[in-house]
Formats: sequence, structure tokens, C-alpha cells
Amino acid sequence: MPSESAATGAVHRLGELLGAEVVLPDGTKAGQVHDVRLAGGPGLQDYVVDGFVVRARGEGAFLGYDRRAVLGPWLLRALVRAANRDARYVRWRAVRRIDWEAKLVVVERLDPLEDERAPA
Amino acid sequence: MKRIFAVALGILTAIGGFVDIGDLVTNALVGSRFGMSLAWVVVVGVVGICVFSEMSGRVAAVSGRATFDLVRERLGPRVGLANLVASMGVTFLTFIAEIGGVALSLEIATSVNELLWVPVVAALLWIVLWRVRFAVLENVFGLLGLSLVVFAVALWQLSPDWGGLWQQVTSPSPPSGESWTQYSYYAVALFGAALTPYEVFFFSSGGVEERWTAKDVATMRLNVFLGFPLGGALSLTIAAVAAVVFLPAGVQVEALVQVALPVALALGKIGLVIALIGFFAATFGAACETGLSVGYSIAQFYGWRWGKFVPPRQAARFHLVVLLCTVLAVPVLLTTVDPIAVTEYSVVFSALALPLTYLPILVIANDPDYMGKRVNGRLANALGTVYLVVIVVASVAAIPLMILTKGGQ
Amino acid sequence: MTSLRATYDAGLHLLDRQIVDPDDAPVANVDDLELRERADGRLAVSALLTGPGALGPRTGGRLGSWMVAIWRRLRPDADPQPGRIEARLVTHTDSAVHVSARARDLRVDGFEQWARATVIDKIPGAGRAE
Amino acid sequence: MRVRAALAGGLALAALAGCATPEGNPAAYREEALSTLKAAHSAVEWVHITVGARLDDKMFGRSADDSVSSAEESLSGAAGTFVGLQPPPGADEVRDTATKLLSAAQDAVEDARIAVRRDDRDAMRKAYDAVGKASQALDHADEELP
Repeated sequence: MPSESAATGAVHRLGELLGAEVVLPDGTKAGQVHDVRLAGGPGLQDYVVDGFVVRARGEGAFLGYDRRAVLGPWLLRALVRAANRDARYVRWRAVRRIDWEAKLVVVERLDPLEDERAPA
Repeated sequence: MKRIFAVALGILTAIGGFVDIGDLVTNALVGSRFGMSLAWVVVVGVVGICVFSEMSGRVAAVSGRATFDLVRERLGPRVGLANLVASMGVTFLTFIAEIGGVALSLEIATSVNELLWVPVVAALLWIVLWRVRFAVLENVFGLLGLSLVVFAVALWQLSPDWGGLWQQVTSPSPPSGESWTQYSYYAVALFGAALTPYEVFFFSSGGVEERWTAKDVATMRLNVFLGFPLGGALSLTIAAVAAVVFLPAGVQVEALVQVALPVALALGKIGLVIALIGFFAATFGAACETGLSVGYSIAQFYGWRWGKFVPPRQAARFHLVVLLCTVLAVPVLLTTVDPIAVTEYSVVFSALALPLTYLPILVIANDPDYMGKRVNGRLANALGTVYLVVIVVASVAAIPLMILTKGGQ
Repeated sequence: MTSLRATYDAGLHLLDRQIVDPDDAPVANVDDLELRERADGRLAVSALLTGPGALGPRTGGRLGSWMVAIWRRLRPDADPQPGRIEARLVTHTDSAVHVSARARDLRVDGFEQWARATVIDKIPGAGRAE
Repeated sequence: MRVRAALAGGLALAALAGCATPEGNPAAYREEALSTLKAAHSAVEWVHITVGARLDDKMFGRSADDSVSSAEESLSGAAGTFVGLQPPPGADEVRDTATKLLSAAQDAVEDARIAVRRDDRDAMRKAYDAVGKASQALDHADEELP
């Protein structure tokens, strides 16, 4: 059970996850939740949280350049990519616990961030 | 034939619609103080509005999303909200200036004080925004605005020393008696007058309402690439007649009637009448555009239904905002604030607010998710990047220059 | 017509997007997403949330709190909830999020109704289309 | 111009700490006088052009009236701000010269406005010459100011 809340059916907001502190089990700070990746289907109601895009500094990364291969103009992409080099990904199975009150996500490990897959 | 007519109409209204109170006042003022030595800024500004409008027009046509719709998607709610407040503030300020400009045009024609005209103009404006069709609004005021071509005729009639004027154009530095800081301040003001955010909000929202598709991109480009530069040329003639008549006489332009004075000198009463019709059409048309643009930006930010194509009751919040704006503008003008001063500030604040609107459009125009194959090409991106730098520089410089020059005094 | 993406980076692809109905009429923006814990512990998307009650907390800071506070004051109910559109109503996404229900049936536009009833409908010509 | 004056006033206050003020420094006071006279020259020349255009029947009476009245307002605004300044010791001569030039200009502009509003061509012609003289005097202010 990756969640603290015992009762299933508990309702949350995605916005509560954005900016949440990400820590390793030993308490080391790993960054902040920058985006939440959803996967599943066929309907939107069947999409579940697949993992978190984590950055050392949650704010400031923007514009969608951070996770896309082909985007111009060159100058902007280079600047934003440079600022986003620290982005990592936490898979759902690496999430140990979410503390919604404290806006804290405890994770076991962080993986490299892959560019998101193309639309189906 | 019908298509050629439609294209021609689009270009003509783009010319007439380009000039507003900010262009009238800033160009005449700059012409009277700096001659044609700042003409290059108008050129830079016009190319900028072409680059920006082409991108946002293409984004509107391909993705069906208007400019402010996209601002929040790329900047997030916090920065997006800051941008909304700034852009709405500038557009509202411009709206006030335009209404003041209409009232001043009527004052010049009737010598009835502008303050008495303000409530009349506001009421008329609101009725037009409520009842008159979008296309009528755009075409009537755009075409009437073309009467400002009288400035070009006046320039020719004044038979100026063309070599001297060209000399001013090619020596981009302040004339004697003016400092570099003043020169730079008015460079920013002219840039802001040519590249006003509301023009892009209005242009792209109109495109969405008219349901442009990728097929309409070619027509849209024709309008932009022919209409706006010709509109820019028109504003240069306004600066030029002021440079011919006022610069040697040491007169600084500070009232709307002065903008028309050179036309009267050159062409007499007939010229004056045509110029005043042009003033009225340009400012009234721009008042419509700015009033709607305040509504567009807030409605698009919050995802409300907006626009002139649906009955008002189906876009109730949008029409409520437009109504409130019109009502609020009246007491502001009745404080006897000088509309010309409001105009001068509005163009500088336009330059200040621009980057946060420009950046998301530049990014989205590159995003295949929105644009498919219609993403920016190399030229659009090269120019887009150059202008990103120019727009940021103008924005950063605006306030320090305003303080250093005490608002251009 | 594209349907749904294989994956969504929710902040990038869903939040702050325009929601439109089958007539392409704007309904609201996606101000937040509602997540529900499933029996297997996974967090599933259950609804799109709209209005200041959803946007305020995301805006954060004093401004966000004000947004929520004003919204609460203006709502008639004691414990107002943000507008809610069931996730299963989403048919596809492109530059907008398309839903299968009409704007007027979704009941997420209290302010629109208020503005219509209190001001706009009282002005002659409110129902006239172009 | 009122808002601009107010804002400029505010900004000037903010800048007070750093620089000499016209009220405490004779050189700064002279500068202030010169810039006021330059603004006055602009307004007077504006009236001159307008009355000339009206005499040549290139403008309507109402528009000419509006133009002259706007110029008059601008002139009295500039003059009023200067007259309200406290002259620093040793600047009385500057003040006297400038004030004389300003009130001569204001008188000429006032006569022009009256003539234009009455549509009295003889008076307009006289006012045209008087305004021209006032404009010339203001144009040479730098040499006249002590």
C-alpha cells in the first residue's frame, strides 16, 4: 500500500502533489514533484498515476521543453534543457508512502527521466 | 472575384486598424521632438507585430486556441495570473486612452469639451459592442481609418526637403537639445505603440471566432504581411509631417489637435475633416478592440465562453466584463486626466507587459502537439528568437527609462 | 480525431487546458484533477475540477487563499465544492479537453448563470445571435 | 499633462536626495527657468501656427479655438509650476526676466484666443504678430536670462 490513508476511495487533488517534497527513506531530500505522469485507459477514468517527474527545484521548469525531443527555437530549448538536466523520474512501485498533509512523498529510488511516449 | 475582394478587404482593414491613439500620439510627438531619427524603431516594431501576429494567427488557425487561452497552459496559474493582471491592466489603460481619443476628436470638431463627450462616447461604444456584428465593426472602422492616408497626401503637399528627412532617418541619434535617455525612452514608447498586446489578443480571438483552419493561414499571412507594414508606413507619415512642421518651429506635440495641424496647413479644411474622420475611426475602432480584448483575456484565462458570434446571454460573463470596463472607464476619464498622458503611459506599459504573452506563443508555435506540421519554420524561429531578445530588452528598459526621463519630460 | 494519449504528463497536457463540449463551446478550464484511491492502492483520475475552488489552492500564496475565500463567500451553500466533471465524460484530447456532455448540463458555471440572470438577460437583445 | 506632472513630481521627490533642487541652487533654478521658457516657446509657436492657419482659412473656427485653448492651458500650466517655485537667494534677476517673458507670452496668447473665438480677423492679425514677437523673445531666452 503506497498510501498512508487506510480507507480506499479517499479523494485527493492532483494539485496537492505538485510541488510536494520528495525524500528517500533515510530522509535525504531528492527534490520536488514537478509533474505527475498518468497512464492506462481506455477511458480517462482508467488512467492511474504512473509516476512522478522530480526536479531538484520544483519551480521554474516550464514550457514543456523539458520532456520533448523536437522543439525549437534552438536558443530557448538549449536554455530550458540546461536548466532541466536534473530531472528524474519516480515509478509508482518505487513510491513507499504519500503524506498528503505534509505534502511529502517518500520514495525508494529515482530513475532517469525518459522523454514521454508519442501519442497512441 | 469574391475571394480577391475578401483578401483586399482584409488587407485594407489591417492598414486602417493598425493605427490607434497610441500610434497617432507617439508618432506625432516623436516626429516633433526627434524628427525622423526614430523611424527605425517603427520598422523594428512593425516587423515584430508581423512575427507575433503571424505566429498567433497560425496557432489560432491550426489549434483553434486564442492567445490568452495558451498563456496559462504554458505559464501555469501563478505566473499566468500575474500576466492576466498586467495585460488586462495595460489593455484597460489603452481602452481609456482610446475613449479619450474619440472624445478629443469630437472636441476638435465641435469645440465642446471632451469631458462632456466621454459619457456619450462610452454609451455609444457599449451599444456597438453589444449589438453590432463583428465583421461590420472590423470593416467599417478599418476602412474609415484609411482616411488617415491624408497624412501621406499632406506630407507630399508640404513639399518637404526630402533629402533632409532622409538624413534624419539615416542618423539614428538624438537631435541637438535631446539626450540619449530621452531618445531611448521614446524608442521604447514607439516600440510599444507598434507592438501592443491587445492587437494580438484581438487578432487571434477573431481568428478563433471566424473558425479559421489551416487553409486560412495563407490569407491571414497576406493580411499581416501587407496590411501591417502599410499601416506602419502610415504611422511614419504622421511622424514625418510633425517633423516637417513642428521640429524646426520647436513645438512639442502634446494634444491631439496638434497631430492634425500639419494636415490643415497642407490641405486646408477638407484635409482637416478627413484627418478628424480618420482619428475618430481609428480611436473608436481601437476602443472596440481593446474593450473586447479585456473580455477575451479574462474569459480565456478562466475558460469561460466568450465572443461576439454567440448571443450575449450565452457569453454572459464575457459581456458583463465588457460592460463593467466601459462603465469604469468613464469616471477615470472624468477625473480630468489627460487622455494624451494616459496614451503615453499605455504604450510604455505595453512594452513592459509584452514578454509574458509573447513567450508562450513562441513556444506553442513550436509544439507539434498543438501545431502538427505547422510548427515554426527556420525563418519564423530565427526572427522569433531575435524578437524575444528585443522584446525582453524593451521591457526591462521601460521602467528605468521612465524614471530617468521623468516620463519623457 | 485523436483519442486519448498513451500517457499524460498531467501538468503539461491536462491542467489549465480548455474544456469544450460537443459543439466546441467552451465549458471551463481544467483547474485541477480529482484523484481517487482505488482498491489496489493506485490513484485513478476520477474527475476534472473547475472554478476558483480548484484554481485557488493551485495558485497558492495569499492570492490563492483570497480567491478561495471570495468564492466561498459568494456561493450560497455552506460547504461549496469546486465544479466537477466526471472523467468518464472525456472523449478525447487535443489542444482542448473534449467532453460528451453539453455545457448547460454540466452545472459548472454558477457565475455564468448568475451573470445571465442578474444582468445580461435584463438588457434588450441579449438573446440575439449575430 | 496633469498626470505626467504629478508622476514627474513624485519621481523628482524620490530623486531629491541625490541632486540639487531648483529651490536651493541658483544654477538649477536657471535650468528650470530655461526649460519652462522652452515649453512656453513650444506653446506660443503652436498658437502662432494655428492663428496663421485660421487667417488663411485652412481651419474651422471651432478647431482653431480648441487648438489655441489647449495651447493656452499648456502654457499656463508650465508658467504656474515655475512661478510657484521658491527662488534661491541670488536668483531674483533670473526670476524677474523669466516671469516677464512668461506673462508677455500669456498675454499674447490670451489675446489670440479671444480674437479666434470672436472670429475677429483684424484682432487675429494683430494677435498673430504679437504672438510671433513673444515666440521670438522666448526663443532667445538663453541670452536674455542673466
